[in-house]
Amino acid sequence: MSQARVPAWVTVALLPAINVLLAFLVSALLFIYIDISPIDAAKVMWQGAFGYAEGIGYTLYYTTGFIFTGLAVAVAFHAGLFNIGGEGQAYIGGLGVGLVCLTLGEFAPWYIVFPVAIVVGGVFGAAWAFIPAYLQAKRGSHIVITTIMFNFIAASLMAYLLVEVLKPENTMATESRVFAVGSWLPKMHEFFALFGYEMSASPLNLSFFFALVCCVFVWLFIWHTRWGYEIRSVGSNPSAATYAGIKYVRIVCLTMLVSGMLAGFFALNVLQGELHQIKLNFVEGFGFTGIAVALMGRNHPIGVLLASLLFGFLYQGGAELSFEYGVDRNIVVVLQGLVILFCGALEHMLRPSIENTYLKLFAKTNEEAA
Amino acid sequence: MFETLILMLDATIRVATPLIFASLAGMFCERSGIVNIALEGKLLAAAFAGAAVAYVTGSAWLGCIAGVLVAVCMSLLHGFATITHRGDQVVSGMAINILAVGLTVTLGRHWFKQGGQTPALSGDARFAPIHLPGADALQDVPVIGLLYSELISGHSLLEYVAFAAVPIAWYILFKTRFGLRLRAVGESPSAVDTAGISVAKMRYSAVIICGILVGLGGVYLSVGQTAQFIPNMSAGKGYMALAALIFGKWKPWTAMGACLLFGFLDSMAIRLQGVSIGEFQIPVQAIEAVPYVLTVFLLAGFIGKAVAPKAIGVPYSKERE
Amino acid sequence: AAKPAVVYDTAGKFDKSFNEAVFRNGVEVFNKDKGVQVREFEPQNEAQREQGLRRLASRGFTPIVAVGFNFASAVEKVAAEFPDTQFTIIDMVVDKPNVQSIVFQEHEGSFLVGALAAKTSKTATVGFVGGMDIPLIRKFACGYEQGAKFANPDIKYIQNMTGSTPSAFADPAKGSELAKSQFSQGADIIYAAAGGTGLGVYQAAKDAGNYAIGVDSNQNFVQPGTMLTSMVKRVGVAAYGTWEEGMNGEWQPGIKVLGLKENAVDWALDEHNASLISEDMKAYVEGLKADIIAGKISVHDYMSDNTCNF
Amino acid sequence: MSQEQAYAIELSHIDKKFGAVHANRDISLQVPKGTIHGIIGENGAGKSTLMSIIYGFYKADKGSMMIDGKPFLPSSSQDAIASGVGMVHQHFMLVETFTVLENVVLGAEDGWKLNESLASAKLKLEELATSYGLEVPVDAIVGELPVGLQQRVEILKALYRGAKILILDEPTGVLTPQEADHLFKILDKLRAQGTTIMIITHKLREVLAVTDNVSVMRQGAMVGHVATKDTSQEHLAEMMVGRKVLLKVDRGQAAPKQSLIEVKDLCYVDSSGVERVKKMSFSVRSGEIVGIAGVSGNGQSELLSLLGGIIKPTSGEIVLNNNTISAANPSDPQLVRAMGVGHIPEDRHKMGLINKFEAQEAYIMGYHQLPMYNKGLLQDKKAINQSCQTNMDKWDVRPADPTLKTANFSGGNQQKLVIAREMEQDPDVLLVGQPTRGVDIGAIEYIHQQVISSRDAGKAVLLVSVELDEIMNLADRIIVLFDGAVVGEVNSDDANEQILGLMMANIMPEHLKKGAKPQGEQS
Ligand SMILES: Nc1ncnc2c1ncn2[C@@H]1O[C@H](COP(=O)(O)OP(=O)(O)OP(=O)(O)O)[C@@H](O)[C@H]1O
Ligand SMILES: Nc1ncnc2c1ncn2[C@@H]1O[C@H](COP(=O)(O)OP(=O)(O)OP(=O)(O)O)[C@@H](O)[C@H]1O
Ligand SMILES: [Mg+2]
Ligand SMILES: [Mg+2]
Repeated sequence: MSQARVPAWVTVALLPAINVLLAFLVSALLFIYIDISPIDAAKVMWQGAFGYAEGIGYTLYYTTGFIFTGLAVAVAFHAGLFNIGGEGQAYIGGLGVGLVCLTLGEFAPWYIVFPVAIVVGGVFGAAWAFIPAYLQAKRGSHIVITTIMFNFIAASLMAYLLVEVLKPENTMATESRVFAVGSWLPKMHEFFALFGYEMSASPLNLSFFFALVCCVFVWLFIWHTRWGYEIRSVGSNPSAATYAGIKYVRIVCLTMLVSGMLAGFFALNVLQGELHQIKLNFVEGFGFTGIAVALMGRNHPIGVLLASLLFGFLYQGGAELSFEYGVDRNIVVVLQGLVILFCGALEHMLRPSIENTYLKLFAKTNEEAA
Repeated sequence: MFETLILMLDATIRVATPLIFASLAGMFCERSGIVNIALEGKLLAAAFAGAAVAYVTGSAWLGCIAGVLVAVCMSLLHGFATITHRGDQVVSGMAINILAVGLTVTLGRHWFKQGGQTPALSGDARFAPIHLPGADALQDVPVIGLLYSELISGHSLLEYVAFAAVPIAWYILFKTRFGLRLRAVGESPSAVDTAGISVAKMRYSAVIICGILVGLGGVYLSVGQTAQFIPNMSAGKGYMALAALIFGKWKPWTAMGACLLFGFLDSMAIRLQGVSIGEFQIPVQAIEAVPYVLTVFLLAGFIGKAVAPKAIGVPYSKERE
Repeated sequence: AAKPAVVYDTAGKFDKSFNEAVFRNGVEVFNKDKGVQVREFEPQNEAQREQGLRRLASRGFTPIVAVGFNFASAVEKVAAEFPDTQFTIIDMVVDKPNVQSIVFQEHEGSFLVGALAAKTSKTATVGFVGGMDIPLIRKFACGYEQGAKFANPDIKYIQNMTGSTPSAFADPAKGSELAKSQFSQGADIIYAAAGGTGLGVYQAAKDAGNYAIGVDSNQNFVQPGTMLTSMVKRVGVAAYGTWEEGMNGEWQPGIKVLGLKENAVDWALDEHNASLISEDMKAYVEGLKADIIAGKISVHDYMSDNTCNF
Repeated sequence: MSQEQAYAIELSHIDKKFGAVHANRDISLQVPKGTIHGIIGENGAGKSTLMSIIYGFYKADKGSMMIDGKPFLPSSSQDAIASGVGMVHQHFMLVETFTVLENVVLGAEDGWKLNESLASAKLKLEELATSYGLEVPVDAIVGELPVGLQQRVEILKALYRGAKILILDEPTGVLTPQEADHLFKILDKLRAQGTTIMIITHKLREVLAVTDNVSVMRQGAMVGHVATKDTSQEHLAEMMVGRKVLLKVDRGQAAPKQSLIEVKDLCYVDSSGVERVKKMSFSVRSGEIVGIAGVSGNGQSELLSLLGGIIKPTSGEIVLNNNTISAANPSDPQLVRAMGVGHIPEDRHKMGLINKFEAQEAYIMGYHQLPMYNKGLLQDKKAINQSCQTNMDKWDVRPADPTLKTANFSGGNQQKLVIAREMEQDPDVLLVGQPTRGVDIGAIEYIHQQVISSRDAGKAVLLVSVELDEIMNLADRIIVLFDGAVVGEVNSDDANEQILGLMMANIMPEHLKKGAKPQGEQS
């Protein structure tokens, strides 16, 4: 073991950063092809996402959503489960949150509604994840397929409920009625205004703090409790876990319950925080993007947080881009796909060369020092 | 009643065709050990390329070639990530799906200025139905006539190709040297490697075949079944094909059976709309969800465990990590 | 200078439906006629509806047209924040001093094409293919059914919705299957109020030698010869009107209900379908139109009570 | 040997690294034609790597090779096969879902039509089978065959491809002594026909019995070559380890007391309906070591899993430390541990450890629920670290760093970590599976001593091992399994390789039958 080792930050931070850059470079070609200067585009995106307070608010609002779905996927990954169903779980979680706001919210203030919505939204999301988990653990049904199917089923179920049950008689959009104003989660600018800080209005709301709490929770849960220990055991070596007396069925179900719960929390931000009514398709692909977030974040809460920020930036910056240039919003989707491609699928492509380069430089400085 | 049944079966064939192409494509890929959730994106990309080129050149054939080429390119990208660079197969699949959604619309808008759609195809830019000889003559013969003229005759070329592809795929997979090696590489790549066969070469051939088949499926969507490309027109068919593949336990005939079942459910759903049981009207959403529910149901119990190729999802490398 | 703007619905401005009508018959025409660029924005998710409106307003754009009923709550909120900006919402009513609400009497136009279909049908069976199953589409369906039954009380009416998600507006394959299914049940004319899905219906009608009826904009050209007519809903013209009013300082808040009378919904007769419509037929439909305008025939609005009891 | 054509294989200055692991260092070697050449060395010495380089599976970083005097530069196994090299890998390279025939044909097909290849292969296989005594059921699914037969398939694969140089990587690990003898006869026959054979083994006796020359490897380097006739077991062992080693531990007399493991009519049928354990009965008393011998795959793994609570008995019962486990009253690994049972699993990679975990995390596996490792809802990381540190020091696990990833320990040290974990809880009953598999001689000594001292501390020890030497060295009584049933029992003083070998093939020697019919005799 004479060879020098590459320090962790190279693989954990430098490599992803270079991969993201590469994704940006490739998309720059596309920008040039459709006659937009990539430099201007980058400026607009950066300005739009971080250049002014409202933009930052939007960026963090999207970040909040990605944290929930990203954590959901990450937790499942630790048990070796690939939860593609975040989309459906978030959707059904939204039903829970929405029902609480529609009923309890009528007469209770937000600070009472919020904890109840957390519980009910979490339970709804968890319940939707539980069925595929149970089938996987007990009957060996492939969880990737069952969760995909459950996304479709959730979409049908919610469409039915919204069209036939929740929609008020006199409106025509497929959405529930608006929650009572008192049950709305305070926006961050409203919240800080209480303490005398002025911020410009944006959808960023208190659930952002809850998302941060969830990051800490996941960190503690996975790495500092015996249940997290059991989850990681099952994920890394199922037969060793069995030997250790860890019950596979129980752990798979537990993991997916937690995962579904986190996905269910997604609705707190979007429904109770911003839309204030249950809308058709309010998840809008955030569940799927959560997979990318988890992967880029290496399934660690801090990584998920950073990756969420990146995707928040892409979403908000992309909106600005289409606002300024009228370019198609799908160009951001391309960017997103490239980020996943380079950071996730091709993560090993540059690794050896970067590590070697680092070692060469590192060795040189050593020699000079000697 | 009989006529309705024939018409339902007729619709079944149309709905099942892209599913059959895609699930056969997935079969080759997964049999070689590569999980393929990218079928969705490949279908979409091929549909777009097919319709775009068919429109520009006015030839369905050129469109078909372009669609297949694009799907093969996407497959090669998938292979490049998963075989050459041992990237995660599901993640690269997701990346391809997302890229396909974004690129088709962005390029489509830039080229055709119709919001990502391609202009409608007509004439030679489409695959017209093929009327088998004697279909008209036989039309009035009871039972057989309808069966022949409606169900067997009158489909577009690609539909016949899809059904012909099933026995061919079966033959290749189980009766040829290539098939033996392909199945082996999905079960035990190291055994294949030590037998002096290149694992990478086998897997690349598998992804290329996958590209060709799924490309045909995509082209069928836009050039055969419909006469233009519409953003997101794959609408989950790639996932359904994957479900059919698993349902069919990674075998061509059974996978086709599953595709036909899904197709039949779909055509039944269309006809069951507005049907009520007693007082209770069955919501359309419930009927729509039937194939999905059924898939879960069947996966959970009736068909027992679906045993995937053993090495699936694991990038092959001689060196241990 | 005039600074007109528009925010499309999340379906995008090329949805083959009303967003596209705003773009083609409103924005493009306005740009050409007035030499003034209309600022456009396409939100990609729910949160950006508000964001788009707010940014446009803060940059001094006015009037800002919000396309579609989905904008109700966003317009309500942002209109309160920018009392000096003029907002116009289409297909929905928002009660604010600086909001103009434009709604259409789609059921009236649908009634006309329904009657025309019933009179033309040889099998006494007419079909309807809707996009996503939402009240707005049922409004189309209900008017159509009423019109058909008005013209021929014994008519058989078949109705299908394509689905329950927005993708139901973009699934021509399913549209074509639904059309084939309805043809097999005897229908020989189908009215499609289904956005892009309708294209599959029109194609199927052409393949089967039956008729189809277009929607929103004049779609007679799509399959000339087998498009019986189109139910035109002049969203673009309405948007155009509101910008023009803004330019001329004539813009007024309040509700604008646009129907046959205002020539905002209509049936389309042009060179593509002229050969299909006999003089008698034309006179009959025009007669019905006059009766509706005159109030002699009352067409039931599904959304008035969420039922289709006429 | 001075003729230029005399060497079948010549290696010069072969060097190979796997990342940071230097698996082969500057290795040179010459193997005369038509000889059997033994390669020995501790685990991880780089033997398999070297052979795989000859087979073209790995590419050497440096160095060159010659076959029959001609330069040989394989870019894949295909080239090696074409040059007449065949290899039977340590871990079989078989497609388990394929038939024997398909496995043999794979990569050596006659043409693109499969049926034709299979038909001609069948004929050729029959020929090979009769000429070498290598009969196999050609249409059986390989995964369903016992390991001994699977190995035959591997040998047939090589011969089918016309191997002139045959490499066997630890071929006898899965064979009974008699089967191994049979294999050696085949090797003799092949040698007589001019085939050159290289055989890796760590059974020194076998080396002395079959080879012409021996090369010894240590830590990736070649430390010596000797002609077999000039050497001895002790000498070879010393070369391997680099110092003198004790090949036999001293074991005092056992003083058994009350019975702590009682197995009565135990049966187990697995999920595919195969009866894996058939009416087993035996007991183990406090203060004795009972060895379970048998060719691997004859029910030992299932027996350990049943005793460890991992799988549930189909019928019969187990009494562990006065707790009864049966089909009606099943147990689980947690409960079994609570009964005072320690379980050192057979395969530390598959069961004993989790490679991704830090040593301290692996150290609490199975005991992670204990109050001593938890503080309320959270784990007590400090207590875990301290406990692990203390015991790494005590059990000489090197490096004694609780935060090092398990994968980064050598095999022997991983095993010590597992043993430390299981013994530190001071169990009354100790289940020990293959304690020294993949562990070098130095660590073997240490582990054997620990097993014996725990016996002397009054524990009941059940030892499962496929190494007859180990069983004979450690056990006080030996039970032999065949096909899931007990063939018979011998006192270790009465046991020798011959007797045990016969019993492992389900033949009970007359003089040991003790009147009563042995349990579980089938045919
Ligand atoms: N494919 C590989 N990737 C990375 N490291 C490897 C690989 N194969 C072997 N090694 C490492 O190389 C060294 C030599 O291993 P090798 O398998 O050649 O040893 P061996 O002498 O055959 O041991 P054993 O007796 O256990 O079979 C070990 O440290 C091992 O961990
Ligand atoms: N997967 C791996 N990752 C990193 N390092 C490894 C890996 N496998 C082995 N090593 C390193 O290679 C060295 C040799 O490992 P191996 O298990 O082959 O040792 P060994 O010689 O068999 O040791 P022992 O004598 O204790 O059995 C170890 O010291 C270990 O640090
Ligand atoms: Mg080895
Ligand atoms: Mg070792």
